[in-house]
Amino acid sequence: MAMRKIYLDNSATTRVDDEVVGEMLPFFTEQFGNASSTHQWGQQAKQAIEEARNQVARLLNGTPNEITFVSGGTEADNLAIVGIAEAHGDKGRHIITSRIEHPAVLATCAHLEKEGWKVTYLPVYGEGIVRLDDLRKAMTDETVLITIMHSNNELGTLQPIREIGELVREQREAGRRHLYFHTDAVQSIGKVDVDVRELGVDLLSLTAHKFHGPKGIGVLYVRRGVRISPQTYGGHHERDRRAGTESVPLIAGIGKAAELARLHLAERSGHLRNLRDYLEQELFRIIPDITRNGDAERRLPSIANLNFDHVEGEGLQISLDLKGVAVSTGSACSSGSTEPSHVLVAIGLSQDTGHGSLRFSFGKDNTREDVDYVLETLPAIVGKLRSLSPRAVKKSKLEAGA
Amino acid sequence: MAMRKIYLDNSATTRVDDEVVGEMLPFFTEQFGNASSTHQWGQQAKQAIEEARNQVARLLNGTPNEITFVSGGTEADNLAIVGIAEAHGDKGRHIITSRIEHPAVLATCAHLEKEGWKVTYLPVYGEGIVRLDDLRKAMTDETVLITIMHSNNELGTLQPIREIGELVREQREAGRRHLYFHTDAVQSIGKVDVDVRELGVDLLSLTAHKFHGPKGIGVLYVRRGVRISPQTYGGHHERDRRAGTESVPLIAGIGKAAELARLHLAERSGHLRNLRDYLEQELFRIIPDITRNGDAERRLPSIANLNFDHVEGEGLQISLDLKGVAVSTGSACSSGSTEPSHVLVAIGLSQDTGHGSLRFSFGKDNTREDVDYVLETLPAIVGKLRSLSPRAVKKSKLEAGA
Amino acid sequence: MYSAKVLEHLENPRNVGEIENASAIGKSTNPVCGDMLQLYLRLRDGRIESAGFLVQGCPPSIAAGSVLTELVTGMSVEDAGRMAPRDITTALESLPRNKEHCSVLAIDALRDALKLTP
Amino acid sequence: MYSAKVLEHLENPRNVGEIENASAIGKSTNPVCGDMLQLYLRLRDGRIESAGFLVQGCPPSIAAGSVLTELVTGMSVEDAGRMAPRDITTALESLPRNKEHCSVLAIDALRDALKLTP
Ligand SMILES: Cc1ncc(COP(=O)(O)O)c(C=O)c1O
Ligand SMILES: Cc1ncc(COP(=O)(O)O)c(C=O)c1O
Ligand code: FES
Ligand code: FES
Repeated sequence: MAMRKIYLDNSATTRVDDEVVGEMLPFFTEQFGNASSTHQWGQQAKQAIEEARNQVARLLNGTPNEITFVSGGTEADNLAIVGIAEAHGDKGRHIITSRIEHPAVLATCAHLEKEGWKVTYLPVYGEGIVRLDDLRKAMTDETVLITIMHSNNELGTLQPIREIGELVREQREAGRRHLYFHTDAVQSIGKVDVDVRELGVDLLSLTAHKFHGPKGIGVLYVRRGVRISPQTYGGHHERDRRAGTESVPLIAGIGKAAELARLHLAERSGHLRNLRDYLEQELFRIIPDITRNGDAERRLPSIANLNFDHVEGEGLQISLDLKGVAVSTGSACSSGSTEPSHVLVAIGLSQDTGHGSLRFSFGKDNTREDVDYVLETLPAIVGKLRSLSPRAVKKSKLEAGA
Repeated sequence: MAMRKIYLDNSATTRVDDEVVGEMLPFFTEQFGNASSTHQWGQQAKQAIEEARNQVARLLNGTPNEITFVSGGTEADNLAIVGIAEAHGDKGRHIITSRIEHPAVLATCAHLEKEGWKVTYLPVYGEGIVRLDDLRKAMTDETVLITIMHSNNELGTLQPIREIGELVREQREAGRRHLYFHTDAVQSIGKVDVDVRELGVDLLSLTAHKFHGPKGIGVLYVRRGVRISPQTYGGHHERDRRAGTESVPLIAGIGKAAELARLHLAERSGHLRNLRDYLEQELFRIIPDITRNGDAERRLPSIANLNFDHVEGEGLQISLDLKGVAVSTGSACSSGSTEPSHVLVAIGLSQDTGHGSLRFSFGKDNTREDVDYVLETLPAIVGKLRSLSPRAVKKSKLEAGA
Repeated sequence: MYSAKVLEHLENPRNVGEIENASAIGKSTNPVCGDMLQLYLRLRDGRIESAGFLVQGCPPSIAAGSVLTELVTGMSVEDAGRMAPRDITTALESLPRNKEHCSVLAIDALRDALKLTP
Repeated sequence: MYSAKVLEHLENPRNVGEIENASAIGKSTNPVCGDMLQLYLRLRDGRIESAGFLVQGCPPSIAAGSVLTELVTGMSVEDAGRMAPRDITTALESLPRNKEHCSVLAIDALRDALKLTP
């Protein structure tokens, strides 16, 4: 069998769509103006940016002036959290988040803790989902910001954002005027519907490279009327929210990617679910001692996070890589570390079992043949690594003896 | 005469080199991995980043681990200034800069002033250049950072960076250990030699889009051993100096642009100077009442900033735009404002004369024919606007009477 | 950024210059931007027979002066006295928000010429 | 990231499993990452006649165990007692900086088997 190349790590990043590349290209060499310039080159650039802003607004069901372009999901999360903290810290200094947020949120919260903020990290239990009751109990008159991700990047678990949005609305009506709600929707875009009005969020982060757009461009949605403190100082770009010459090609790219994500949502979502469910079903059938991490229902259609008893995830991942298959253990950000992922620890996996987890994440370009190849390849790999494992060997001896 | 399109606003931004585009393209659709991933897609991405880091290090005569990729010149300036301020503010809270810095520096300093820092803004006199004596006098035991641009974006004037570097070295040896020196070299790259060792700087900013690379990517050079506080929180990218998934295509692009800038420096620099000098010489010959803004010698080869008495720069600029020629009044960042540029005010132009200035900025793709077209077009435009101008009319009447 | 009309007046300003034997002269200056406009009118039988202008200012102020001279030519002094910045903006199709004050510059000169309080 | 040698041992680990009639058994665990390695040796006339290993750990720890069994087979017990983590790293060409401790895991098991203080 010839060596294939199969990319099943679409939660880490995705291939840029050819249509998106086509949209970007003219802005490198033809319409290369600076959007702040008043001549024709500048005006072309500006127009491209405003068109992209419209496309993103439509994807989210927001309005164009609620869209701020930034350099990616990390900057969007930072700007949302520190931007609210600085603008409204006089009303209280408490933030509520969860234990399974992305490092872009957790490290920002940790930074604010050093500056005297109090941060509550909500538990997520075995299912990997925060509970409204916990959130309700955590809220105080000091709470200025709730930041809970729309879906988790390792497990794919969907958080109850709409319900939290309602709770926030109630609290505001009950007098807690200075309560803001941010969600990191980086993983959800293009996989499930994300509608800022329906969710009732004040701020929302996304990044193009997770939905077939380019790396280096993201968006912070800020609901009309919500004030944040800018975190970069310079020219008057992005209505004074984010200084720096706009990357016109990348912005044109995220605009196009947003349009495609909106137009093809149902179809892509169904395709991802089919592939993911097929993989899980067959793996459960042919490899013993596998468990699923996180809730089986309330999750993205694109992610399967599975635990293989008695083996180490990295050995599986590298062995698959040698067969041409890209998957990940934990998130890309924490790779190279020897600690199990904070997300797997949060759902109660021990250091030992947490190390045996793999994340398969599907993208629109994957096929059923890709899954078939994994199904042919993976059992032998698991078998080999288990034959090395003291615990697995002991277990199989016991079973043979029984 | 057919309408031509002539771009003479290369200090605002430049056309991306075709070779640079070629270098970026594979990273959108083929080698599209996340550099943090441990599989082959990730390793390819990582390798591309390290190669680009080498290319930039070579351009600056630094080492690769002194290079941090950021989203542009504005972020580089912000990170340098706030990064030093936060890391070393316990040693003193005084910054020295100049009156003609880019808004990315000035607005950041203004932000720190609000947080209790003292900032000295050095004057630049008619020549548009800071004086060492003023700097020497401004330094105190409280001074933690000197940030002076390498060349000014409106006038092109070169600041005495090497001399300041020496002064800083002397001061350090004399006991002022916590004095750091940053320069914004955004405008200089590709036009004059920029060598961090020779200049004696601790930090240096640059951005790709000013030297035929893409918008949205820049570099902060940080000398080995200099500690700065990161300004974004998240994953462990860029040796913990700048969190966020790296934009591999843009980084490959800035690497290539840096290599080309290094290889073609002498040739491009000579070409720019020829065109610029030809334009100035001829304009001075054929249009009366023009003056040059800033020093005639100590400046970039690429910029001509000229003042046309009794007319308004915007009228000139828009009229040229209607003839297909892109130039600017002031910097792109401040366009649309009715105030004369802070740089022209700093060199002593009155509000009135300051409004009559145009910046022509050349790039490697400009030709002698471009200049000829301007020489054919501009006199009639100036003549028409002067025929409208009360002061110019009065003056010519007086002259006719004399 | 600017309307086609503004650009057209910038390229071909009408009625440029002082008028010989002007019956009324008006001046205005905007202290913020420093732009200034001078308007010359020749009046006969309560009508504006001809108009001329000079300006040192931004493109909208040039277009405003130019279009003003067109508008007022042939107009009764009384009607001219009722003109407002809006009329200039409309005649120019539109002005960017931060350039609306340029139409005021032209109207101020007109009112000054007609000795009306601005 | 990993050397070709590490990857090769990961794909084809040598001497996998317990050894029948092992004369010495060594175990080691790294408390930080939780990885553990077991080494089985059959000794005869002061030499290591054969070796086997089991491991639950990262790729370098698998490669380290595998290459260790190769290296020590045929070696005198005395020479084996002098082996150090460096020998493993060298035999594997190289290890990433943050994975150098995985070679220690293998040597610790060897020293445990030979009853040397680690
Ligand atoms: C949930 C989540 N938030 C934020 C980010 C950070 O976005 P970016 O990679 O654009 O910095 C990521 C991915 O890296 C993510 O998965
Ligand atoms: C001198 C100078 N510094 C900083 C910048 C900002 O760089 P960027 O446009 O990449 O944000 C510019 C140009 O815009 C500049 O000319
Ligand atoms: S900018 Fe002042 S009149 Fe136009
Ligand atoms: S990571 Fe612990 S032994 Fe390799």
